Amino acid sequence: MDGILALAAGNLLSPIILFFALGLLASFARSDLSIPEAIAKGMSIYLLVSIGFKGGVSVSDHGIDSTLLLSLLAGLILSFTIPLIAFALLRTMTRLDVTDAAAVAAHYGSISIVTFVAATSVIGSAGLSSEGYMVAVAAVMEAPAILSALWLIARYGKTGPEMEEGLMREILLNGSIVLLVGSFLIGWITGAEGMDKIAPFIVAPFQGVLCLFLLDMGLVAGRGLREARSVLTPGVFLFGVIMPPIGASLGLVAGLLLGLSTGGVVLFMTLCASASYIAVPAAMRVALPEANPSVYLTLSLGVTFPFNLTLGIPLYLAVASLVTGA
Amino acid sequence: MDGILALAAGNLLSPIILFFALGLLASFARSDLSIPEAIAKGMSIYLLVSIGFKGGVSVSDHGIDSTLLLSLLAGLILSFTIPLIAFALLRTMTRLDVTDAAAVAAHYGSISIVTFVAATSVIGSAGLSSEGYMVAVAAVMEAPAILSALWLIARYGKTGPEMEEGLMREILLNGSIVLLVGSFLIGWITGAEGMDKIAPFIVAPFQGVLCLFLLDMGLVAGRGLREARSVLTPGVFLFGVIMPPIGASLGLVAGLLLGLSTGGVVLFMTLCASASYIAVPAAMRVALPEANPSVYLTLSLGVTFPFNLTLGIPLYLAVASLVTGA
Amino acid sequence: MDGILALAAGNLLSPIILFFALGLLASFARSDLSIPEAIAKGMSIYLLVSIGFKGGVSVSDHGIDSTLLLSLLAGLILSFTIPLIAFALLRTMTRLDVTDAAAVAAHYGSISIVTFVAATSVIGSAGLSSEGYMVAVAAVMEAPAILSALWLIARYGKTGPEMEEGLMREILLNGSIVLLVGSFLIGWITGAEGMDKIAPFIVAPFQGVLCLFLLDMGLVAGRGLREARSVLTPGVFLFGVIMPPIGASLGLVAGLLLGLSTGGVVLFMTLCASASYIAVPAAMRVALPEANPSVYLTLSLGVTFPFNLTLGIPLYLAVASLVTGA
Amino acid sequence: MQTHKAKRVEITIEAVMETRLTNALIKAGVTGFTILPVLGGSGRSGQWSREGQVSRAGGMVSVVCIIRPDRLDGLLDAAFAVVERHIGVVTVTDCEVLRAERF
Amino acid sequence: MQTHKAKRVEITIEAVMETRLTNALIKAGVTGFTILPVLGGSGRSGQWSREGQVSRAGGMVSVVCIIRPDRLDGLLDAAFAVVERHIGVVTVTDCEVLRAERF
Amino acid sequence: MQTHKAKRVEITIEAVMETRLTNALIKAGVTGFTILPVLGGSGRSGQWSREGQVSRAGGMVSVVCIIRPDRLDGLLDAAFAVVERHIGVVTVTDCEVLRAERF
Ligand SMILES: Nc1ncnc2c1ncn2[C@@H]1O[C@H](COP(=O)(O)O)[C@@H](O)[C@H]1O
Ligand SMILES: Nc1ncnc2c1ncn2[C@@H]1O[C@H](COP(=O)(O)O)[C@@H](O)[C@H]1O
Ligand SMILES: Nc1ncnc2c1ncn2[C@@H]1O[C@H](COP(=O)(O)O)[C@@H](O)[C@H]1O
Ligand code: NA
Ligand code: NA
Ligand code: NA
Repeated sequence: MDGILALAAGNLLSPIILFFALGLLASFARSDLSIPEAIAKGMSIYLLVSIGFKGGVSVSDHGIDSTLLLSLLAGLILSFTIPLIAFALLRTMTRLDVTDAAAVAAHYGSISIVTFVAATSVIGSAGLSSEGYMVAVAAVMEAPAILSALWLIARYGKTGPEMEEGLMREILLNGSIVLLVGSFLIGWITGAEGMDKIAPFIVAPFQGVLCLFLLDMGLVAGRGLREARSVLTPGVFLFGVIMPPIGASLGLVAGLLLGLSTGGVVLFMTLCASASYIAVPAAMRVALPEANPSVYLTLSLGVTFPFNLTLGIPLYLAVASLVTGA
Repeated sequence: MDGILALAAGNLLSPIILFFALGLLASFARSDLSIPEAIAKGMSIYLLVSIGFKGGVSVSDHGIDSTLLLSLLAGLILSFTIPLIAFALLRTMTRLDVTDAAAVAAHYGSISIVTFVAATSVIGSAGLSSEGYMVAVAAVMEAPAILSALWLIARYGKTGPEMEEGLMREILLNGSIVLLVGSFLIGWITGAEGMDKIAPFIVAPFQGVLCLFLLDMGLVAGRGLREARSVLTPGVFLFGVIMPPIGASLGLVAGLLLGLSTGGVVLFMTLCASASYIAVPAAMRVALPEANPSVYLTLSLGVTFPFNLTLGIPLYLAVASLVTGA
Repeated sequence: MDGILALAAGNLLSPIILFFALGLLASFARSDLSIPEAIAKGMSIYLLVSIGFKGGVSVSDHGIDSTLLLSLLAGLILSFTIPLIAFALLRTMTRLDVTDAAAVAAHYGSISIVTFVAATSVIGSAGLSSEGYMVAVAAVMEAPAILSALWLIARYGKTGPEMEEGLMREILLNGSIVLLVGSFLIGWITGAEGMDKIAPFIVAPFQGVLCLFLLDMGLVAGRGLREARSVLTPGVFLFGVIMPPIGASLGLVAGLLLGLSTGGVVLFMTLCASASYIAVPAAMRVALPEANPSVYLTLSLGVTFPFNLTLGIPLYLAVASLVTGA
Repeated sequence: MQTHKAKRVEITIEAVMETRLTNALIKAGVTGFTILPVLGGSGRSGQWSREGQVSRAGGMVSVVCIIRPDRLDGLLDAAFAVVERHIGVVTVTDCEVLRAERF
Repeated sequence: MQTHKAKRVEITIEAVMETRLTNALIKAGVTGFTILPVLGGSGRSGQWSREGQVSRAGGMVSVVCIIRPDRLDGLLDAAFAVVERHIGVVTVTDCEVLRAERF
Repeated sequence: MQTHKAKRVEITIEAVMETRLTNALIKAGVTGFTILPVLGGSGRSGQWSREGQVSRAGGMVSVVCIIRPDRLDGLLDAAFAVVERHIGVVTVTDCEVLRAERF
């Protein structure tokens, strides 16, 4: 337990978290500091390629676990299910209408890849490793939640969602899924030999790029919080910190049933606990234009993301260690 | 021969090619994946500086070969000549008019620096090295082909090309030539000592950046192919895969006459086989605005570039090895 | 002395300087070479984070020197004072009016972080080290000079400066100060452990990125010189090369009084000798819109920056070594 | 120099809707448009900026169509069908063009 | 399709003044504007370009407001107070808008 | 607020022709213009986008000139000479400007 507390404290003082805090503070203080959009996108592409590729290489090293397919299935089911829980909770805890509640719910069924990366970092520091294919699980969990949200609207809403032909393909083929899955496959195919060639680019600078990316996320989250304070009613805020542990519990159960390693369980918990802020918001703007973006973006990026980054991940690690006896 | 086949297969499954394929597929599937223009340009600058600098350092290490000047001269002559062959072939094989045929021809006399880099990679994997000044040969071959195209138009076309004063300076001083030559000279001047300082930036991440750049080229090539399918008549397509080996044969003869190393011969073949997609298209838009850009861009980036990347380079390596007995 | 001359010569042929020269030449020759704005900004962010972080780690390694606070104070005072000297000189040597003279003066009281980095590089090559907190001194010296300039206008000018409420906060919280100070603190907090994690990003590629950044500065400086030749009267130009040694002398005295290491003295001299080209120009556009930007930008970026880079820094190193007997 | 009357339609719309809008325009027979980037803005749904953003949500583009006056109504109908449920601004300005045969 | 008369005001101003201008507009009751990036330009104070720049000095943005004709004067007064001592260009064009209730 | 009649000329032209156009404008006595970036577009020569591009070919920019009405013809002649053989669009709109002495 002491080790865990030390880890949690160490986590809070890691460069990653401190750069996020710097961005948040700079934004609150209305500094003109900003990262160009192209650079932010470039870093995001780099991070996706890097973790996809590393996951693929790891699978190529260790072979496919018999649980790979089951894990993908579990991820799929959880991504479909979590929005339903989130929706029920939101309708109880907050005054959000059906549209806003469904839109928020979609975000929590989907995942945040940066939170996933931060968790990988933390379990690494704790000397644990994890199944390489968790990256594929992450990819699989990106989109289904969107469908659940649309179903919720169709079921409980007044006006239906805008279900045009193109939308489903657009969701499944959005840039982050393609990059993650594509790099995963390339890593799998090229294996250790491919890794040797590009490790100085893909592995070595990773933590540093992550710091800059989190600086940017802090800046963007801070701007969002500053401008959307009004939507953060106590109920909404509370949801943002209660939902992650709920999701994590589901991930814990799934991870244990699947027999994942302790590290793998932590990652599964983190995936379930995290909320999307890239793919789902874009899908919501197309399918649910009436939903208020400041609500879901502020919750996801301004509340749940920092919660997971600072308290959530160490908590999930502590619980998973306790339960698996690692 | 077996070794060559294995190399060709290995080449097809290298990260570089797979990332290009990923871009192509993503684009065909109409994914919204895209690389910001600024990032693509930044990577292109990085690659040019890196290969220029490495070439210069290599020349500073090994001293100037007596064949340096002769190689430059050979490059110059080939860049002037190849468009004439390409033009004749195009007028025979396709229905392109004089303007379009001349514009396409200019691209094949010039070079693609990324194809050159990929070839460097392949000969490296085969345990061969090459003359550092091949980078300078590449730079020398960028522009002359443009003049040949303009001469073809003036000779065979109805309306002349737009030969304003500024154009020639603009072509010779275009960004990629300046970067390539400038970095080459800086590498030459600063030598091994300069290399020590910047190797972690210039050398280590090179292959990784190249992967991302090829992802981008796949995306752009795919978009081009999708939108310009109609211009790709069988004749035009055939030209795109027949012209590279023809160019490569000329490069082979030149390389042998010059007495280059096997690796050097492969690079010379690759330069002659490759087609420009940066400098020449821009020059064509100025000087031959009537030429249809989808024809030359689709051919160069959508047909010849992937051909060289996948089949061409291993073929040139096989032939050069056979002939030089390496 | 011989060693110093060799160092100066070596400095002139270092990749950094040569890339700056390449940019300058490309720009004079009107090449279309350019670095996208987003990439230039990205590199600038990278450099600021890197030097801030390294400074912080160094302070965490060596503990706080008792002279830290005194050095900050000295920096503050010098940044306030130098503009007054610069202003007097400008009014004597040139025909600039009060507004232009005050605006230029502000630039010389502030600092150029890239000049600082180049000096760090040079003292490193000379086998010297320096106090890590010099980065904090640099941050402290960014803004005060702006206030001095506004005071000069209020005192000697016809129309007062535009002193709105927001301006002071904007100046103190401008992006480069926030990044520099923030990364310094993060480096301090996370220390060697944090450094281990991100060194492959923060340290290894630093010199290479610096080369590209100087290429960009050469391009921008060259464009400025080309377009603003007319403002560079002999008096103005002379000021641009005389003011740096004057500032450096003040820095020398301060550094000696503070008892800094030889390397630290060189850095202090460089800070005093260098002129801002990022934060101060922006502040001047807000507060002194009547001042002619081509005067201060051309002087700072086109004259003083290259002077310090090529001759100034080796000179300051020679003098500091002589005086401290290193 | 000979100029001809035309309409300049400018549609500022969310980036995620760009392809939907341009597809609708093409379907409605619009043969030319130009897409301008937008850095930020403000409206009833608050202030926004592209700085540091990685998601395509929360960004807009501006689609400019120059069109013969008699084709305006078709264009507006097509555009409106896409914009209807979404935030965005549609303006129409009178203008003159060179080379009318192009429109 | 039903359109309504409005004014399109375009203010090209230095990037460092952007927030000051938009704050002044908001204060003057302007409820919507869109900010377009500007690559470069030329004027009495010379030619400039954003290429390779890292400072916010020496760059401009274009702020576009669509506004009901009766609110134009308030907007222009507010804008002019900010622009007055600074370089920049203010133009006003007549236009028609869809969905007038938005303005 | 006192405004003055002016013309707003917007020339959308290939990026490779930008300097040629602005040089021609300056030669024709045009003293001010602003260059806007363009992300993509569509016309008779097909659809294009700047995304991921590294070549300057296949990209456009938009050059905006505000000009006194009596100088319009000179500007259009100069612009047309450059645009003539190239793809691109030239539009002219009536507008009002503040600070007429600047034009
Ligand atoms: N009156 C206006 N003038 C210019 N742009 C506007 C105006 N109203 C809205 N916009 C743009 O349209 C976006 C969405 O507007 P809204 O739906 O009012 O939030 C804003 O963020 C602006 O970019
Ligand atoms: N007549 C004009 N038309 C369009 N833009 C202009 C005009 N005059 C000035 N500008 C823009 O405003 C900036 C500053 O103008 P100036 O104050 O004349 O130097 C220029 O760099 C252009 O971007
Ligand atoms: N009617 C139009 N409205 C707006 N932009 C246009 C129009 N026609 C052409 N353009 C722009 O000009 C470019 C070249 O047009 P074109 O020569 O018709 O291929 C297009 O890609 C668009 O960016
Ligand atoms: Na989740
Ligand atoms: Na060739
Ligand atoms: Na100084």
